[in-house]
Amino acid sequence: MDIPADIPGLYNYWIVVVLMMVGFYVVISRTNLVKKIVGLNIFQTSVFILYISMGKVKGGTAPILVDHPVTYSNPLPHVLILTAIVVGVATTALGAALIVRIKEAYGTVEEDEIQAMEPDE
Amino acid sequence: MIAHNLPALQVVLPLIAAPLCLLLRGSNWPWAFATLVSWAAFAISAALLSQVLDSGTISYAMGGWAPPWGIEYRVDTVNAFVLLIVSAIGAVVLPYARVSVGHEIPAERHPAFFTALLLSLTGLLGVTITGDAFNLFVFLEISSLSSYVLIALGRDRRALTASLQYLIMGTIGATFIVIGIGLLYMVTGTLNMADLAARIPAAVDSRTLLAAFAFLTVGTTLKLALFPLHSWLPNAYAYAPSVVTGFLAATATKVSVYILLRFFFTILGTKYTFERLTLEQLLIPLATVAVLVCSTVAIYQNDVKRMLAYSSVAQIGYIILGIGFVSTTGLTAAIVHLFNHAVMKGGLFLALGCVMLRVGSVRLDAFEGLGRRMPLTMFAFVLGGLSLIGVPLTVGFISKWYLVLAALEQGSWLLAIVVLVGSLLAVIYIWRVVEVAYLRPPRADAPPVTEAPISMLIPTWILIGASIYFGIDTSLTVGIAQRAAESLLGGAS
Amino acid sequence: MAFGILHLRNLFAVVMLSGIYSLLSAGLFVTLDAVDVAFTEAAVGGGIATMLMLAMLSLVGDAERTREGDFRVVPLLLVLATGALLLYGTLDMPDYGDANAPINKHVVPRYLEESGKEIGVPNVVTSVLASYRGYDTMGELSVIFTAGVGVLLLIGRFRRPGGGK
Amino acid sequence: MSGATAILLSMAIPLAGAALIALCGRWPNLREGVTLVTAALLFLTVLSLLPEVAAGGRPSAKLIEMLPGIPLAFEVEPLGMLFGLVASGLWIVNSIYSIGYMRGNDEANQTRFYVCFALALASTMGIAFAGNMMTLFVFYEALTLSTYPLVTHKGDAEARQGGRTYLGILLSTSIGLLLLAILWTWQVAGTLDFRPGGILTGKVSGPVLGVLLFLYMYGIGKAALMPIHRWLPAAMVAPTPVSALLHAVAVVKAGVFTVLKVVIYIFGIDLLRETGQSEWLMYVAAATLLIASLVAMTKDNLKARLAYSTISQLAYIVLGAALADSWGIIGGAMHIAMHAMAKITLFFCAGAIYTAAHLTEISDMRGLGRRMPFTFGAFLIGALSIIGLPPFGGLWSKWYLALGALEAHQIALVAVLMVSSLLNIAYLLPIPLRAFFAKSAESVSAQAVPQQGIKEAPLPCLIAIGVTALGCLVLFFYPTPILQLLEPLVAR
Amino acid sequence: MRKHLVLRVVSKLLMPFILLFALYVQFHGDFGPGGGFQAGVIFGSTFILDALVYGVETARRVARDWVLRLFMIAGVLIYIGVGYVALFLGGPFLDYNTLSPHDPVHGQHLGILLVELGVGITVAATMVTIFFAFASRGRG
Repeated sequence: MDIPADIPGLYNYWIVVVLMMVGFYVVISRTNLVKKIVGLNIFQTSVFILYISMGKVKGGTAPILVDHPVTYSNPLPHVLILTAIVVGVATTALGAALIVRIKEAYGTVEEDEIQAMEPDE
Repeated sequence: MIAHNLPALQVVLPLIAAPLCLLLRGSNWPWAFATLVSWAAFAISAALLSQVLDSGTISYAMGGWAPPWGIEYRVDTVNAFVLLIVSAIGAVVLPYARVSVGHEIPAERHPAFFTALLLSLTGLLGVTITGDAFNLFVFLEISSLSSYVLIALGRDRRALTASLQYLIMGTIGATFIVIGIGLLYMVTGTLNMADLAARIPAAVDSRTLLAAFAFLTVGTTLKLALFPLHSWLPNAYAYAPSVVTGFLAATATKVSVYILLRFFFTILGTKYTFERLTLEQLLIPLATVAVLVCSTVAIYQNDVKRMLAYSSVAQIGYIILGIGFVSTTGLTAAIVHLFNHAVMKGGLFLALGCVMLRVGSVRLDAFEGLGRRMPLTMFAFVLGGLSLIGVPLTVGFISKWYLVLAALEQGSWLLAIVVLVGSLLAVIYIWRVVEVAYLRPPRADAPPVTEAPISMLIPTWILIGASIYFGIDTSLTVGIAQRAAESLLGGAS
Repeated sequence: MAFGILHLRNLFAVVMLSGIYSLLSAGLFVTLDAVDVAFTEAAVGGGIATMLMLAMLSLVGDAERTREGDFRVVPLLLVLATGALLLYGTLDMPDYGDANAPINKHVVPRYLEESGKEIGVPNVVTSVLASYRGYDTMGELSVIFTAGVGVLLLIGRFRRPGGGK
Repeated sequence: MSGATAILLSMAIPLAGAALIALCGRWPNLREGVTLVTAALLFLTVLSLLPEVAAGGRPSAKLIEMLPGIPLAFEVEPLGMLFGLVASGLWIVNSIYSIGYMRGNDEANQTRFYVCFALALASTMGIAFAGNMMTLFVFYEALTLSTYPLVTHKGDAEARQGGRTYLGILLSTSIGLLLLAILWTWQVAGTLDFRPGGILTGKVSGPVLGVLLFLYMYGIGKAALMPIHRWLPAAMVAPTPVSALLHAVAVVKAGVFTVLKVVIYIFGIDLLRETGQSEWLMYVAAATLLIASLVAMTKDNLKARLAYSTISQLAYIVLGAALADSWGIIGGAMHIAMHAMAKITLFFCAGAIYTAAHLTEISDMRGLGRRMPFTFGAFLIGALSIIGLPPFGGLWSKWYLALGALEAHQIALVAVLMVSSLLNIAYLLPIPLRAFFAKSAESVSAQAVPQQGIKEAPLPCLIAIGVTALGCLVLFFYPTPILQLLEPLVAR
Repeated sequence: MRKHLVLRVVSKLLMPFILLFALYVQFHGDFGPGGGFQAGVIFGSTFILDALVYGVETARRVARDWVLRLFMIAGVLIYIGVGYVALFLGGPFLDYNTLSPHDPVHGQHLGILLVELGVGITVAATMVTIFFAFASRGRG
């Protein structure tokens, strides 16, 4: 497979990928529920960055119309991400609430300890 | 005015109902309100379906902005049918909810509970009807978030962990879907499904598209709990309140399957998905394993709800199998099984809800002697079980018939046998329950148990009755499913 | 810094880090001309989310128990696979900031050129958000609402006698 | 009454009966009255079809399209006519008998018993009159499920176990093999209708045909071909009337009936004979026939012995089908009636003995004949008819089967028939003979059950026994109607 | 919290400005960055700040549960309501042009203003509600 000549053109995406991997790893590897949620945050945020970077236009400015014509960055990803951010925080809030309940019910937020408490699963 | 705004109303009616529902006091008003709304939604979806069958695909531009700039609602045979399934289940489950919820949820939370239920109905409908990829994600989140909450409301504390597990898995899935959508957008510069479908062939060689495809597939299969990504489902279903289990089991996974169909056939296209990537080579083995393994696991469950949950995973295997055949018969089988499974599983879970209400447990030993003490409930359960097994004159049989037929068409004997073996395994786990219920005398110390209230029996029997009726007169379901299947295969670029 | 989150044991610090992290990404967004997003990320991600986390921590305690064998292989492989896939995907992506990428050519121009006439709101983001894709925003609002209802249901207080916890 | 209505009634009547019985559960007399009336009505309805069918008519009825191209449809042809007559006719007798039996042993859940019985009969009629394979399959499964509660009637551990075996074998064979075979047939032939001469001619050939036949023969578990016969002895835990009507007549005959239907109307005898693909079936059937008889000799439990004898007798019919020539078919079809009449007599007697003396083991029955001469007399008649001695009906069917074997130049099979008849003598005759002439059990062994005060079984039982025993005799003198009825089956 | 005099004074001083800023963001969203979400969040944060400084119960007396819930609902209703109005004025759902038939642009302005308002209200109310839910959870 042919690697495009100008790798630098992509570095931004690659940062995203790395961040994403870290977040994802935190989510699926950590047994501490709080950390899982934080991991989810990172995971999602990195996706936001992915979107935003794809919307960037070289030499563009924020998409707020001004009289003298300039090039604007792509506003659509921004919109999508505004939505996504909110969805993200909503999820976080719910997750947090659940964790609180779990803490009350089990007295711990460590996944394996909880499983240890439930024999028949 | 109403007539041509139906697509919007289908979703925004329950949507606006949700906050209103929260305003109501007491527990009967919210319930009554939600029930009425669900019936309205059902009526709308029925009207939509007939419109589509008469006059083809309906397109509705939100905010009057023509697609692809605005968000489009696009109703064709496929999602009209799914809409009908979802709203029908909703309309049946809500009347049932009053007693069951009253029994399982603290009274002061009822308004909020029904709000959440309406929201998740809204979300599912929105996902199904929308013609815009990102809008799909938004509504997916509405339905997911509300269902996390609903599941967490189960009385067992394990409901909480189950719900969180679902939340994490679901969010990962959703995020994957977002990534996929983003990549698609990156390749094509549009979010409108039809537009995507039109512009993707230009980019079939792009690796980005491949990545997008992979993310979408993984994300969706997570949502629909295809083996081996099903780990969240059994607990979630087992510990959720009965009503929720009945509702979600019958609808949520179906909608996810629909998303899969959309992405595979409409957006990416049969050519790309199956001829270029030959995805069926991945799907069919997974589906086979799902059917065999999960049916076997189901046999060893002592909590009947979990048992049925596992069987759900197996049933999803059947559906995916049907999709994997990539033939009209196969797709027909898959789509008709969407409906059939929704009906029978819904009925079964509702029956379990009755048991839960009266006996307070759905563990196997709690069923001793129920055949005599709750005859109507248990008979409903038996019929549903027979349908699950695939005995003739039940919907289960119809699905099996088309699945095996599709398998034979492809000359794949093995798969045909797998399907049949699957139903034999179903015989075992269903009969475990039946034997206990009918051939074991109730314990001496067992508390007296009476038949479930009529308000719960009627919905249960509506679903069970449907699962018999549509097993005898299949012209409607199979007819629609066939049209849907053809449109999917034909519509594929 | 994300790695820090991975390794820190003190959840308080973890949360703080994640807060700072999202503030940083907000900064990044500004450089990417996404002022609105930056604004929101700062307020929501950096502010609210962090605050929620702290509130939660005050309830669940903030020490993650140290354990051996913290390093998991299977997840790592999974993650690497995902990352590799994504990297592979990026290879064919249009260059960063390329004005001729399809996304900048197909749908968007209409927004940039017409929205002034059609909507008359200078901030294109706003007009797209609230009008062209207003329906998405409505859905998003519903998501918030759902979350609100959900949290109420889970840990909210209800004034009815015997209500709440 | 037109043919169509009669057909539909023949299923509606038992169903309605079931509903009524369920309603009348509280008043036993009324309930059993309903049962009898239902049975009588059913028989008359079926009988009303006879003239038309005998005249070569094929009354048919059609319910809705179940699947595109596969309706739930019914058509009465001679075989079904015969089967229907036998089943519905014997139901009357059996109902009379079960009244005596169930009360004599005051069994529990009698209402459920009668309801399921009616349901089972409805399914049997459906099988008898089915117009295509799908319809037959539907009612085949319905019969399995409706008899399950009867098998597990007692509800104790043994009954549960028996029920498992019963359901396990019957369902797994029918879903696993039969359904597959049906689907395959549908796929290659594009139809499932029963057509004279078969629907597979020219569609499939060679070994494939053999495989398909295999799927069918072992899919039809009710025919109890070895090695899938285990369910029949297992089903003997049921109350005797069930064993008598269902597991000597309705269910097992439904099995062999299906076999005949498949051979005649799906494959077509000509096709089978020409391709010779049914040869293996002859040997399997012959083997079953002999082995089952041998096993029967080892059984001391009366019902078990009868069960195995049933298995071997069913093999006769399958054999007739496998011969795939006119005499074979005729003999097989005829054997349905003959064996039904004889075997039900035997089971009735077994039940009567159990009711009167609570004896199940043959060794305990020595000398019992002097206490219950009537019962054992009837038993003797039944036994002779099974063996195939004049002046009893069994002779004819065996005679035609032998003819069939000769026509097919299968001398070996003729020998098998002879041998098995000898075996029949060996395991059936001693029972009544010992009962009459041997010294009574307790005079031989002290711990045996005392036979003092044992009287004949309740009157209803005796009536039933008398009727069927007489039937065996009648069938000997008037076999011709059956012959005429069956002629068209093999008309070229 | 009783002791930190500085904190209390400062926050007291800050709060009005924060609120003002929130309103600015809310209504200036058309021209500069900002809009309902950001405004809502900021608006909500003032209450959260208040709660942090003076304790949740005090804050709760300022913003009662039922008031919050009412606002939460109201915001959503406003947004969807606009959609319905458009529907009843004969346009498709959420078509702001119908809000003032003669001058679509004005209609758009109106629509956006309203929905942003709805967003702002709901977001603020929800944020505060969620925070209170957490904060008062510990105190049972």
